[in-house]
Amino acid sequence: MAEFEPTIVAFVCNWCTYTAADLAGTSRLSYPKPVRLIRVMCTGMVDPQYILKALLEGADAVLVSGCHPGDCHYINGNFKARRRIRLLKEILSQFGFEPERLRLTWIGASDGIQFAEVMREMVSQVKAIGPCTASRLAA
Amino acid sequence: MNPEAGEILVVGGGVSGMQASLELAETGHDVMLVERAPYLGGLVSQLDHQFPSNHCGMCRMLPMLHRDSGEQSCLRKGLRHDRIHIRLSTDVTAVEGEPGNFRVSLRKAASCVDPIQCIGCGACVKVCPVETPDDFNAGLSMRKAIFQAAPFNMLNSYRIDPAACTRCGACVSACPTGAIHLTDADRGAFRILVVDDEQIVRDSTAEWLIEEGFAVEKAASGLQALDLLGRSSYHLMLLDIKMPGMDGVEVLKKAKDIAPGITVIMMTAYATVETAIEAMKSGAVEYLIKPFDPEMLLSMADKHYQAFVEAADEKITAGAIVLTGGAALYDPSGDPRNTLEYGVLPQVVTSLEFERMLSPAGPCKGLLLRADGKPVSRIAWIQCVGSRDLQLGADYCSSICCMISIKEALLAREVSGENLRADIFFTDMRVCGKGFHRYKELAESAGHIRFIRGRVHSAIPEAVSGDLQIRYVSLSGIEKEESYDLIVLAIGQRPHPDMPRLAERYGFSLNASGFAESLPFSPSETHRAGIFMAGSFSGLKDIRESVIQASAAAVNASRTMSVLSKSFPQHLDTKDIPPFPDVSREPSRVLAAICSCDAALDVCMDAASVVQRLRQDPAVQDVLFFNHLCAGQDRESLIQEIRQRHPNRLLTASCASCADIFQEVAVAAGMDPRLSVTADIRMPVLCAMSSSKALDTAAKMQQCADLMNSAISEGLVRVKHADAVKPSETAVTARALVAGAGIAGMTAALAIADHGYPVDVVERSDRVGGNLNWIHHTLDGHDVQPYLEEIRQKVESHPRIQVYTRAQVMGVWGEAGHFYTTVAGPDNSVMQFEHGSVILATGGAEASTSLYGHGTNPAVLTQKELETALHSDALASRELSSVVMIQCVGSREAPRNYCSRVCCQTAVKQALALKSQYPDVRIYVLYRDMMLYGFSESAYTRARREGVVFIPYSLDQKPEVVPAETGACVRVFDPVSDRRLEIETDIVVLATGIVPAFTSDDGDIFGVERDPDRFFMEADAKWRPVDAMKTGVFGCGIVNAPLTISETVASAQAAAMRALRILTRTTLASSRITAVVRHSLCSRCQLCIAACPYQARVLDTEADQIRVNAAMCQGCGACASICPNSAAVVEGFSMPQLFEMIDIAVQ
Amino acid sequence: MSLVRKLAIDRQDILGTVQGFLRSILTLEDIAVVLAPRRLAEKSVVMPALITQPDCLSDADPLAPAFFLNAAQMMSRLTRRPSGQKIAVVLRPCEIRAFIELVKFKQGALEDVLIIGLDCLGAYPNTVYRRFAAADPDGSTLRFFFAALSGVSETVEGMELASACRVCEHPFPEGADIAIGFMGISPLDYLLVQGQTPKADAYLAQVKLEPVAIPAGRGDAVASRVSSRVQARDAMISRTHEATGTPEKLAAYLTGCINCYNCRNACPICYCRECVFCTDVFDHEPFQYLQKAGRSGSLKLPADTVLYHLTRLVHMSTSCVGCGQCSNACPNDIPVMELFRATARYSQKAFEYEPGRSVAEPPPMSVFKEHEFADVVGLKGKT
Amino acid sequence: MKDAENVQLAEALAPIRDMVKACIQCGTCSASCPNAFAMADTPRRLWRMLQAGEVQMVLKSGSFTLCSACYTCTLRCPRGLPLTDAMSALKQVVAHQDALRFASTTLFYRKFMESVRRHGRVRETEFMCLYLTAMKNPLLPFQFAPLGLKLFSRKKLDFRPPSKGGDARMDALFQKVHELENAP
Repeated sequence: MAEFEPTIVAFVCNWCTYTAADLAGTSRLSYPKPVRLIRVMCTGMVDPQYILKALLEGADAVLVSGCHPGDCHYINGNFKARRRIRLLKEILSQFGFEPERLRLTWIGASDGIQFAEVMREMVSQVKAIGPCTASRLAA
Repeated sequence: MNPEAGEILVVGGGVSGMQASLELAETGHDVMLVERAPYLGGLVSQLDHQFPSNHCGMCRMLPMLHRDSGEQSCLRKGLRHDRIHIRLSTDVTAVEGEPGNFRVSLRKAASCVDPIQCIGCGACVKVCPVETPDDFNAGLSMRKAIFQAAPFNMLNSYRIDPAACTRCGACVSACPTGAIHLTDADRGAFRILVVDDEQIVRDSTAEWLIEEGFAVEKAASGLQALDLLGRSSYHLMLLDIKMPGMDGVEVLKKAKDIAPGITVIMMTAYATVETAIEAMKSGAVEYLIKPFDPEMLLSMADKHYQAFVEAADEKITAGAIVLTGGAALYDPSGDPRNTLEYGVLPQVVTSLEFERMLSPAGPCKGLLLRADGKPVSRIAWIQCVGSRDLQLGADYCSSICCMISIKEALLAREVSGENLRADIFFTDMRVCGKGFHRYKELAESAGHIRFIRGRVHSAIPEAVSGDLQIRYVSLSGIEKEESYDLIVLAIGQRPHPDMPRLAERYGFSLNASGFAESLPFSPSETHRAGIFMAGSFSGLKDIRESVIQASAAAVNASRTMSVLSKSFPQHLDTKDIPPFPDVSREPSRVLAAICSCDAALDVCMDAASVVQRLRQDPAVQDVLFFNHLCAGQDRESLIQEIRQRHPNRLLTASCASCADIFQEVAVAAGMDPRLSVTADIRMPVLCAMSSSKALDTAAKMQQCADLMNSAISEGLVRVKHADAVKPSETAVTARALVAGAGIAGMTAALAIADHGYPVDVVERSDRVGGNLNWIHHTLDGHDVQPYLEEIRQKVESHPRIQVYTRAQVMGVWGEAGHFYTTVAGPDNSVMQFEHGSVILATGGAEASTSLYGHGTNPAVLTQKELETALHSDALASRELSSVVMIQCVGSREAPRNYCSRVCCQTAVKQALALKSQYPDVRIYVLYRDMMLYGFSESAYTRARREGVVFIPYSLDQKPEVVPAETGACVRVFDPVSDRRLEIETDIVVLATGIVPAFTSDDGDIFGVERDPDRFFMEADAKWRPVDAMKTGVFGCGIVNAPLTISETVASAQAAAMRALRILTRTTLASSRITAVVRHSLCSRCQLCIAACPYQARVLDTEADQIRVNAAMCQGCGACASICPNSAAVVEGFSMPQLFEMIDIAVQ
Repeated sequence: MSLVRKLAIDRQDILGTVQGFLRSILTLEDIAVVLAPRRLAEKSVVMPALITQPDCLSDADPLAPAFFLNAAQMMSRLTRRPSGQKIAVVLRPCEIRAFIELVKFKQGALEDVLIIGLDCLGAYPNTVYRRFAAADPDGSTLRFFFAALSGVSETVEGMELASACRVCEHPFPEGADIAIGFMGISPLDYLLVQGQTPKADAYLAQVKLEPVAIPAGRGDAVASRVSSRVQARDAMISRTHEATGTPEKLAAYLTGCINCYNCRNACPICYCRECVFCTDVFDHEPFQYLQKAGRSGSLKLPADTVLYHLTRLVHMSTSCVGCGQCSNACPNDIPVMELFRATARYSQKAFEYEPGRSVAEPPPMSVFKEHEFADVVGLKGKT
Repeated sequence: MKDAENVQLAEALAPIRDMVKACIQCGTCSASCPNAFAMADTPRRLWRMLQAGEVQMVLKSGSFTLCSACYTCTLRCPRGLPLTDAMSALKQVVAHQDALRFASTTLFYRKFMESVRRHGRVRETEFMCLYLTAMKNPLLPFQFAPLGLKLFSRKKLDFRPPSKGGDARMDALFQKVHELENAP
């Protein structure tokens, strides 16, 4: 049987993390490519429904990543995102979703390395806990 | 406007250049932005983190109104704006003409790599044999001769460093797409044909030329030469006259028919000189008499090569020029003394190198390790390396190093942890900018960061531990030794080595230290009319100051154009957008056009699967493939296809940088450009190509195809849901309000009025001029009163400026572009106005004090009182034998915990004035840190030479002033002599600092918050220093922060520039990514109003609707995600769109 | 604490006494109307009614164990825009808390409202109540009252109270302007009337009532009822966790969901005019359904049921007051209340938020602090 | 101290004060000085005293006598001040002052030069005899005895009388210096 390749959906903010992802791409840092980037203007615009939908429809984990505190292009969108993630984590954990399945990180524009590292680490963490069964529930 | 000609030329693409360009572009000017490096951002692109957030925030420089005129992305990736033409790797080679009509030549350095062809696979880097220090990493790491210049650049294609490249050609053969052309570089691009029947002449001539780098081909006969000329092009032909068969003259004539532009030099023996001269009539330019020596030949070839290069230069005309070339940094290794052994000891680094070490994208990947691998746990920063050093001819302070060191210490703590010991060795901590003092206190309170007063001379490596040992004496004279893992040298500024040449080229003058000199009272103006400057060109500046000065330079450049042409900037939004058919009710019919970038992408594109994926969606009408969609035939045929097939939406898949072109294509084909989306399929290729080494080529190709497919599908989702809703608009009232008629208010008013817009200036007191009314001269010795008089007259006689004295702004309602303002005039009169933008310039005043007996002891004066006394002869009658000045009275400690920036300069100014009036007077200045930043340091040196005694005191041992029979007695502990001094003095002068004239009521009136020190709170300390959080309101002068006169002028001009960005538009319209409200769904819960960081949402109680000010909205989506039922929607990021994106992602 | 007053009970007729009190409120000069549960012509139904005629108050029955809808929704309709008139309203504690939440969401206003709350003995599920009241509608309320007041069990006459009421740890009207209490008063010959806000005091000053000390037994009665409820709640929560602790279990739990959205219609907190699930956002293209079915081999319809409930948990669990109307409304008897309360317990605790506690407390998602929840950020945290 | 004396001293020190007026008290000199450990007042403090016109304190301190004229401070001073020159100027002032406090220092110096003058180089034995005699302290020679013996054992001391002395070849030179020093 083929090795489990997790599907990771990453909502990345247009400013910092997206730049870091580009940087990771262009500076030849290898990171697992099954990671699917969805660019949003700000992590503060990530509706919890997006995360839920991703997890229910096939993502094995979701990453939300934006600018460091104080660095948000929109001043404080990242703080709002942090609260939302906090709530989602609370709710998801009630239903047995492992904490590894939802992550929030701050990755600055120059942090291509960190982006690649986060991706690698996330893939290995998710590999360890196995696929998310939620997507099969729709069947 | 001719797109080839920048209306205004900006030279230098650092922060200042970008800011100036953006300001000008946003007020309707076309800008040519020229940068010598292959990337924008200048020095700041090498620094990841800045005070005060210790992160970046550069993107906040981007326009917030009409955002679609530029690219909305991290500025480190690059800058794109409709009106900014960017020339990278380009130099200005010639400037002539006058304001309004400068003729400028631009020369682009060859990159040797075709950016379209390059897919970034990096095969070239692997084979390149040359290693050379990487400038971007301050030389801390090595790179190849073919390299990516900056890690962030948007396309980031490779380029060749001509200085390092050995022309071995390994990369050329390694490149899978044939993107590398080594011959492009320099002389290799100059093709010479040598025609001679004598082999020895032919060969040796060719050999000499080839050795010099020219591209040479040979022909043994006239016929062969003509054949070659018919097949390829040459720039120069060296043509022998006497040849068998066809002679040179005949060849010349025929050659001129085949290639009329070719330059021909005849080679002739002495006997046939006559013939050669004859040949000149047929179009030869010169002749060489054989035998000739190589020098002769080469100088002639070089002359024509230079002409060829110059002919290839881009020629533009510019009405005004803004110079933002920056400064160089001091290189300690270039100093023969180099006592700190920089460049010898690896543990000694410069502050710039340290920034690169901290950068995750830098050579150390953001980890701080010693050369021996041990973690760095002790770092010393040594200030003033190359600054304040008369032995190095540096009688100046570099202004920014103190803050950089504090920042670096804090960042190092983030990297190395709380236990890092960070020591900053300083002479004066010049934390005299806005918020600096608090930042320093933050660093102190964080613990482990020590500020040590002492200058460190040298470092001694310890053989065993590898530590660096330094020796210093404490202020009280105790000798101490400390060991460190790393020593960071806070290197100072140096003028760029090219400065003298630049000064000559542009006609500006240099100051004594070799930096560009500005006009008195106007830091952004050079001595040459029409040429302005910003940033570190006139001495190192931090980002805030650079941004302010760049805006000031921009307003002056723009004003030059307005005044010269008597016409004002074109309104940006007058350009007519033709009406497009309304397709909002039709189901989406998408035409997808996929470009292979000249076949560069063919290697990794799976066309069949692209078609299959797209066809799944019934919205896709057609899928077409092109080879070079962005230009020429393909571009035209796409237009034709659109016209024939009538799609209502266009999806193009290509390089992101072509997006603009396809918008134009859409318009040309009669489609609304808002219904055209470009999917970037270059980035996926870059990413896949660079993916893990474990993957084989086939797997990489597969990955590449997958990623491309995803990108195209995403693009499809975007375009399918794209909406051509007519943007909502606010009409702009083209009139400005300026509150305060001090120098800031008057300067701002003049800058706006000179652009043709009426300005109302409201002044509380009964006369204009503010603090300048009592200041007589500056530290530089410039007379203030004539200057004030000149400005006052200009303001009072300006037909577009109305000044209301004894008046006060009572209310400002409304929003950017349209404020309703109420002004209370004298005698209870009330005036109503409408304004497009509002500038707050209410200034500030010297703080009053009762400390040290001021108010009770007549011998105790404030600096302002001294200034008045000095000029009113009140002192003249007195004999002064001793004066004591006390700095920081009530300043830099709670509750006024900030530095007022100007007091130390004032003290030195007064001390020098007193010394010239009373040569024998003894003057003591009691200080905490002497804030003589920049070139004012030289005045400090002068004051010391004049014998003024400066005594440092600390907060826990403040001076005491005791009344005496005549004058007073000042007791102070002098740590240097380690004892208490008692100074009998005639007068005591207190520097009490500045308090802003800005009450909380004023804050409410203008909708502006106050900072912790009660000054105007700007939207962003660094990147938007004169903007209020509330769009359309600006603050300048000392209501914003304590400033000198010329700094005030710059900030006022900057505020005017910002205001003009609104006033120059007839309407403020929404951008593509803007939030809208679906009123039928909205429950008016108003969560979105609270969530909006830009106050762009209000509840319209009359209509019972949430209203979005589309111009103020930035599209961040905070509203959309807090709205439970997607009644708040961000265009381009609607929930159905995102859901489809997720579907694609999890497929 | 303001003055506590004594409302004497006339001949054991507690209901009549309450009606009398309401009448005295309605006759106050600036109270235009009283909104109170009223027994309707169909005697086994009790619904909120706007009463302007004092006479009509004789049908008011705030003590009936009937809870057909959460009247906070009605209060939202009555106060969303100013009417210019003052309304006195009798609400259950959970209705009060829901209304306070709605006020925070700008779906209502407290300014022109005088909230009267009573100690709450709970209510039957709708279908059960109709059976309970069928025989003797007029006497059923007091029958229930005395049985429930004395009984420790949550079962009266063999019929179980609504599950929400059995686990309700807030049976006292903390957020009311005027609180009417009866628990812990022995012998029960008067009711406690307590003004809990300055506004209430102003009105009560006009109603002639004797001051009284809070009887000694009340504190214990309150505490013991709360503690038994807390116990029941915690047991319910752990049962629910057991039943929903994995994605599979959750799906099984919700398997009967037909996307009728009754639960959200009945929910007093779900204030959206139109639920996002009813908008075009979920109006998928036919090919999308087919694509999805194609991908996984089978697609349960209606789709998005788990997403619906999880979304609703995100949207309102922090504000959930546990009134149980969702369960009441479910046609397929999904224990929705249990699911929501079990989740709400933790989502509310995460933000130290208690819905309905104070109108000054902003909903957790509408605010943030610069320094908080550092553990949520990064890949190390296990939360 | 009498005022007149103070004024005279201040005048004498004025040119030295000018040398160090531009000092910013950065402390580079003091951290660099190899003899700073032995000084009661570091060089930086001396400059500060000069700046503040505390002439008596400067003399009282006397730390400048410990300057070995290695020029390190001058080399390193970021203000480019002639610090070693200032030190030696201070020494000269006290030499002229003939102050009692500096008797031994100046005596040592004078006897040293006397020996040089006589022989064109210093003759240690003679020089020490001159110095010790002039110090008029009978116990002093004994303090130096151990050092003397050590030097003698290593043949560093020559007790023989100078073979030829007093040919006054150096006199003219010294005379000229004297004239220069006393020139107005």
